[in-house]
Amino acid sequence: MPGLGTLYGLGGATTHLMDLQHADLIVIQGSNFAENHPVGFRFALMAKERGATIVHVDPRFTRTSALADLYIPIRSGTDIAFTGGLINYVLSNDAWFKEYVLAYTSAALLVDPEFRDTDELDGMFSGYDPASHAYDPKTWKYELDETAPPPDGEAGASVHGGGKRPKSDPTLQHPRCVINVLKRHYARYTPEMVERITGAPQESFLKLARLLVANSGRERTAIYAYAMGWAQHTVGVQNIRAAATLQALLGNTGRPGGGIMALRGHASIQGSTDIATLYDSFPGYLKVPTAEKNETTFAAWTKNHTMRSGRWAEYPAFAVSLLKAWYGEHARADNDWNFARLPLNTGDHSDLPMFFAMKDGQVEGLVLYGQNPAVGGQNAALQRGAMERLKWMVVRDIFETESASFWKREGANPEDIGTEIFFLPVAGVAEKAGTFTNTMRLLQFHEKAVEPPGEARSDLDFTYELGKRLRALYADSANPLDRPLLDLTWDYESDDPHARERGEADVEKVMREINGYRVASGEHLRDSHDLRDDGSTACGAWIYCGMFPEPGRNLTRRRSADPAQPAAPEWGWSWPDNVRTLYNRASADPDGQPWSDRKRLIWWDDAAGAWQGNDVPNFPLHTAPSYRAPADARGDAAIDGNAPFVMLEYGRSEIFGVNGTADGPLPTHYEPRESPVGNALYPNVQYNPVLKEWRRRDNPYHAVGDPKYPYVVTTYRLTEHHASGVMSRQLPWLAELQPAAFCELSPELAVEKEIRNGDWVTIETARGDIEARALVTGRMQPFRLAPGRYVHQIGLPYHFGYEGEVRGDSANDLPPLVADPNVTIHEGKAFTGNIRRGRRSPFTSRAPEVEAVPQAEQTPFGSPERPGPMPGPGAEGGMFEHAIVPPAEIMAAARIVHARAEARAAEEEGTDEHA
Amino acid sequence: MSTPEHGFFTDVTLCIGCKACEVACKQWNQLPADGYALSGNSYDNTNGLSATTWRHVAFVEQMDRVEPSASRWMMMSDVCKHCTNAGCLEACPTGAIIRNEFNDVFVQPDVCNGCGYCVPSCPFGVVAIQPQSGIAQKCTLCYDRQKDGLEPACAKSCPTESITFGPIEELRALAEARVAKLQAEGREAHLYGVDGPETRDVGALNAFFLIPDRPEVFNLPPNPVLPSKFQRAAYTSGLLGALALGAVGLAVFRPKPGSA
Amino acid sequence: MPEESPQLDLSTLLGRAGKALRERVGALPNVLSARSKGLRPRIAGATATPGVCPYCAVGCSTTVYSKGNQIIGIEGNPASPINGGTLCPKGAATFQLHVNPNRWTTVKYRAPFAKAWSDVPYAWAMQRIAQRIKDTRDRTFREHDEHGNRVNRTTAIASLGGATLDNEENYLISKLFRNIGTPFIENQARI
Amino acid sequence: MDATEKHGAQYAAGGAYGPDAVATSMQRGDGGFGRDQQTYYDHPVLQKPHWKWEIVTYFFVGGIAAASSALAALAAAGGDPDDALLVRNARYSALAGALVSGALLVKDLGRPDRFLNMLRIVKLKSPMSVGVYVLSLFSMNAGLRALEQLRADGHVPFAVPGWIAKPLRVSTGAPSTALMACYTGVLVSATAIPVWFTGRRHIPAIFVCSAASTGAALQNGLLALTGGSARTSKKLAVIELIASSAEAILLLHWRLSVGESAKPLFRGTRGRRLERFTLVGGLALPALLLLPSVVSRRPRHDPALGLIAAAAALFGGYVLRESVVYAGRDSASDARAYLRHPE
Repeated sequence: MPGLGTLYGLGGATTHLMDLQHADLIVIQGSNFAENHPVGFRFALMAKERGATIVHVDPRFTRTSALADLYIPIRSGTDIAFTGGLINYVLSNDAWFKEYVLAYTSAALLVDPEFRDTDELDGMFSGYDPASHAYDPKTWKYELDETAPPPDGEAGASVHGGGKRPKSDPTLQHPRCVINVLKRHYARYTPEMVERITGAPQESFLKLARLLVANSGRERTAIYAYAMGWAQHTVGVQNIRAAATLQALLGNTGRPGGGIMALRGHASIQGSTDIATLYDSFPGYLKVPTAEKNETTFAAWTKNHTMRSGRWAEYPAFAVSLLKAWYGEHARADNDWNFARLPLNTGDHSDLPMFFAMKDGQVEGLVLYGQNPAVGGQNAALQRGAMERLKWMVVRDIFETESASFWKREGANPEDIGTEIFFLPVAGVAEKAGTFTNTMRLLQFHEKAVEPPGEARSDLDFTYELGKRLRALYADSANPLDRPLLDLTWDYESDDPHARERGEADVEKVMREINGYRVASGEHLRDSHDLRDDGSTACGAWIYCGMFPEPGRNLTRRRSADPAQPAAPEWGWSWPDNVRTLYNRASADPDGQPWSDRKRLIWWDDAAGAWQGNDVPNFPLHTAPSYRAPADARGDAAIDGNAPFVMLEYGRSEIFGVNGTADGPLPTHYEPRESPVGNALYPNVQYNPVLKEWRRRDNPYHAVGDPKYPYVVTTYRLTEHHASGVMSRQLPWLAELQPAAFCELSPELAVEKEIRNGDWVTIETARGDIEARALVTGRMQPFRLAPGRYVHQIGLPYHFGYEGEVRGDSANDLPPLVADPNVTIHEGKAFTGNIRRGRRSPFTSRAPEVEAVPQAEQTPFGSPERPGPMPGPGAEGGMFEHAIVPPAEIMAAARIVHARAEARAAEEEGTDEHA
Repeated sequence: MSTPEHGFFTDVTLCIGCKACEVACKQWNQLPADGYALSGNSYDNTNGLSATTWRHVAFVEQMDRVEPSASRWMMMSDVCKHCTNAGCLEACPTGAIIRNEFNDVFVQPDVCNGCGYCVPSCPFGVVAIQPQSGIAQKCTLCYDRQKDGLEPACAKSCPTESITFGPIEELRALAEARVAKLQAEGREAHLYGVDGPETRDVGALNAFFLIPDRPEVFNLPPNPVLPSKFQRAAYTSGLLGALALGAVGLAVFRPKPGSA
Repeated sequence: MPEESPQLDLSTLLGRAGKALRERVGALPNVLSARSKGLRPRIAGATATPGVCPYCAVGCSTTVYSKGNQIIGIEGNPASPINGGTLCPKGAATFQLHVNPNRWTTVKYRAPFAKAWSDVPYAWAMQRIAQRIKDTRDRTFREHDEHGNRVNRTTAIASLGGATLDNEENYLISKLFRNIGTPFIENQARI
Repeated sequence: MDATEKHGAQYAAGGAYGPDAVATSMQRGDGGFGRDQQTYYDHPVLQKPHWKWEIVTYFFVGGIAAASSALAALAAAGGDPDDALLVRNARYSALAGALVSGALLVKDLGRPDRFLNMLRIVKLKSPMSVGVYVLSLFSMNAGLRALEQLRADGHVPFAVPGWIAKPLRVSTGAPSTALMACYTGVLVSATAIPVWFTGRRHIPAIFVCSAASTGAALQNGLLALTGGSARTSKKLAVIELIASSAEAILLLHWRLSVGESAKPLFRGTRGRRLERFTLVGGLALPALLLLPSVVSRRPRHDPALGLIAAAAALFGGYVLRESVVYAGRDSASDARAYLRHPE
């Protein structure tokens, strides 16, 4: 997630799971750690046994809360308000870690004089362009020191400072010091405001604030753990940046038991981001060229992404090596590395726009590799409808998925659906060899135990064979546009005759290409510093360079763990360079000595003239703490000896976001796209002003405080199931543990709606209705925003669909398609809806017809649907009545239900008497 | 017995209710699912131990609106207690149920003929007749794995060490220490199955528990009975009745001096 | 009902008899069957292959036990610094993910407007998929977009991957589909 | 059971999640649960015994067989020539009963093919084990007597050699018959099922009495059919009367002495069934029918009356066994009964 990338430099968890046990405080927010990562959670419990405190901040009291020392309820979609409150507490109480912040963050740098903050512009940042409905980030930068001589050389000219150093005021007196900008920005996030927005009781909030301060500093560290509860919001990236900012201010990042633990939900989410199958990213986080930036030549492309300092100074080397890996001898300096034929992006081609394009009939064919959008996708009814428009579709999975059988779902008529569908059975993980990259950037190799049954094949074998067949089809094409396919290096034939005869690719040959090799000698590369931009090296993903340093020595296959070393450096291999704790230079003070014995990780050894300790230094090995880079230095040489964040231009944590987040340099609270209440912080900007939305008839949104949809709805996972349920609902052992789609709601709401535990209920949104069984539980609770003002929340696991041992409606039919502006992640964790007792009516045969929406309506600003200025929850306003349940009414209702219950109970007693 | 007694210590205060024990048990023993009914009882949908569910996680919600910090959600992984005085073992007429070298109560599937008398004789409602095979089944404490020095499947899989397996003596020491620690922290904690009132008849349990509340909250009987102790009264009642009626019979049929 | 009287108490008599028996047969006979005596774990002597759990991203290490070409059990790998042999319920069910009657192991084909699946040969399906990709690509490939930007692409083909894909698989997918020329290469990682 | 019905039931029972619980808890303000759970969602603590009609019938028939063989022995010992017919009928019916019992017992097993595993060991602590040996010995005894009877009736030419017969008679006669009549009562009493173990002082004696009354009733019936003497039938009537009145007294005493945990037997539909068919139909009615013939000096013999009395008594006896067995199943599902634990 860029959330971490923009602040620290790399989009990966800053530390490893085992490191949790070294923490003194573990804050779990936006994650249901115990339920969704039970085995990882054991390290949290280890820490607890050692005296650490676990705090869980969540809308629901979950199995994680059950084991936490402190549970703080918080309304879905208000995390920035909460974290912002903590930042405000830390700043206003002068509780931040001075030495760390001064040396390792951008706190002392001066912000551009043109920059205007939200508190000056009533909720907006400077640079908003109503025409494009986007921000121009030109003022979101540091004030540069024009006196410093600019470094010569072409590279970097376009990047931030163009090599010039930003002005700074180490005394922090200057009002435009980043730290002072932060102080002003977060001043309004008072405990009162936090409670008013989030519903978290002030005393709990303050308890956590005090805990954080008490457990940060030289001697102690606190760690944050988050997951999709932060990411799946229209402010997803900013949610994470807020916590990253807090951790930077408290000086926890890069230290043992500190930092931010990103908890990924699938075996290789991290790997699928590293070796990206994402529209905007090549393997190793190289950017896919875009037509807007006119990146039509290799030089134009690389220039835009090359930095003066740190590893990104080697961007051209990484890029050339990738093209050499792809095109072999067809990529030469004299043909611009065969760059000219690469496809270019124009705008957003991520999966949401993709499905709209599909729904509008612009996509003919779809290949699904173990993905199940018919259940897993948001506004799933729309996504199912979109698939009906496909001419052909390939589904690769282990069981029949809802996506494979969408044409025979309830309400669909196969005779109207012209999609040609191929279902290809796949090998299970134990039936193929390969590597997963887990949540802590650790690559682990899984061996092949048995042959896959029947015609099941691995996705590797399928893709390899498909490539061979396509290249055969194009073999004698003279069309230059077909060259890329034909120029590919595409030989992964296995040396094992049996495997070759089964058409299996040799996975280690693929790994060799990813790791990289010298073009001339073919010898494996040992580490990414060997990469060159002269075409002498080929490397499929520079960050993975070094995982396979020589034939027969595949480090991802290592399986030796020394209990004395919790980081287990000999187990598997983690990028970069087998570093387990990122930015670990920050575990030592500016002079290179550990902040404290208790929290030592790596340190500078003068005698050896190198960094050493209990982890691979994530820093130039021989750069002394005292080293100061000359202005014209490049790459590693341009990194100061006291600048731990080596992937960033200035080597310091960017607590003021200059790295191109689309929605502002500082995390700011906006309400979710759909909310029952107004934005109490900035009444005139209800939700993220630059969020991505698609206003069309098949994707309607609810207005703020729409009385038809008074409740907050959130979706989530259960321990017993996995994602869309394909890998769990087909397994009787798991199916019996959570056999039906259910809906969690509070007794208060149940009484109000006369719903009994176990009743069928229907949850309604403008996108669709689904039915589920009610689970009435005190673990759900109304959020008290102000005296007499409550908001109810409904919880829905999203695992169910119309195939499998156990079936049920899919919760993902309910949320709208609306997304974060930075990464186009949807908002499934907070939207609005209604609930009633009883079952839904049968699904109508088709999703409503598509209707193109005028461009003018595309903006959240001034458009018909935009509610305009909103009174906060504190203000009197009839529009909130429906969202409020005064306790007195609850009691009255309770007595009525109670009486009714007794009557019916007596009645049934009587009937069975005569049975 | 040469090999030391082995058993389970299950600590409710460490359980995250993930049910890995239930699945690991079914995987190892290749047991079928029990069916797909939503119980509505918190997250518990297997409801209890059965002939095909040998580990069962109970979910107890104790939410509190008045004192939110007092809210609790407790999970307990239940299992056969492997009693010192086992009702099922005493009742078994075929010797199918034995006490093995690890001092655990084991049903020999090749001997049991499904008479079903062990079922009402278990004071914890553990053993039951498996419809498919027609024989009585329950937790074997992975007798087969123990034979090779392997840990039982459930204890091995437990991510949070809520279920620990080992020599009983070590487990008891561990448990006592844990109770002391928790009570020092001011948290409620009792051991069930070590020396409390529940052990009066059935004796100490080879699978014992640390519970932060009353036993019945987790469906554990506060004072389980040992059926065999009812035999004395029952036999007396029956035989006295037989003697009495026998006497009546003699009187009725005694040859009349007059007749014959 | 008269109270029990000692001299008439038969169960004590039986008890005495039992005492006598206990010395020979034992009142609680404990006869191990042949099976019980020879009992061994199923996995004894099986092939153990190191694996990784395919569910969440914690990355638990597993041990896959197999005999011949048959998986007979999947357990946590005790050597792992991450899971130390433990697993969650999903991980513990990995066996059933592989050995499962619901699993499809043949290629299924649904012709346009058809009401049911049919089985087709693997090679035929592969060739037809390649052909359909080529047809679509050739028909829809554009060197420049409507604004005259060079784009070298077709927006009529899309690939969407789950995140249980191996890194090597992602690499080949990225390499192949980029060069087929579609920008629509997406993954669960965003979702 | 479909979960919806389940919740209906839960709702009626006011389980921890029912709206009544929610409502009261709303007033208590604890979101539905509080800290005062008395049970775990009222889920049964105990497993239900799987016994069904086979065992009910076995209890019934076994009792009659025991009583028949006892009557045969007693009558034979009495030596009244009028009772010869009774002796014959009783001996044959004892053997028949023994054989039927064995068959039912095997049928009830989950794995009938493994019936012989019962004889694998002797376990005095297990009433089931004891019972199996009792039944075997009893059957041998019954078989022996039947053989002797067949010889006496001239159906078989040979006699069982004394060196076998004598020890058999001595070893198996009285004890096996007595145990046969009462061990089934012990079998149910020595369990963890509240309604059963709380009735341990009553059930075995009641079963013995019921065995005697039903046995006598059967023999009386057979006598009526085979044209036995009025004097014999009067003797049987006397025995039946005494047995049934003892049975009735014990049943009432049980009901009064044991409270809540006997609920599944004495309350609701099952309780009414027990009253109608056992207490009234099975004990009182036959008593009334038989009383005249018992009190009158010169007993008139009325076969029809005897048959009706017999049928009523037999049915009552069957209902008694049925009620006791099925009450056990209900009692097992009553978590509160067991957790409250009345010993």
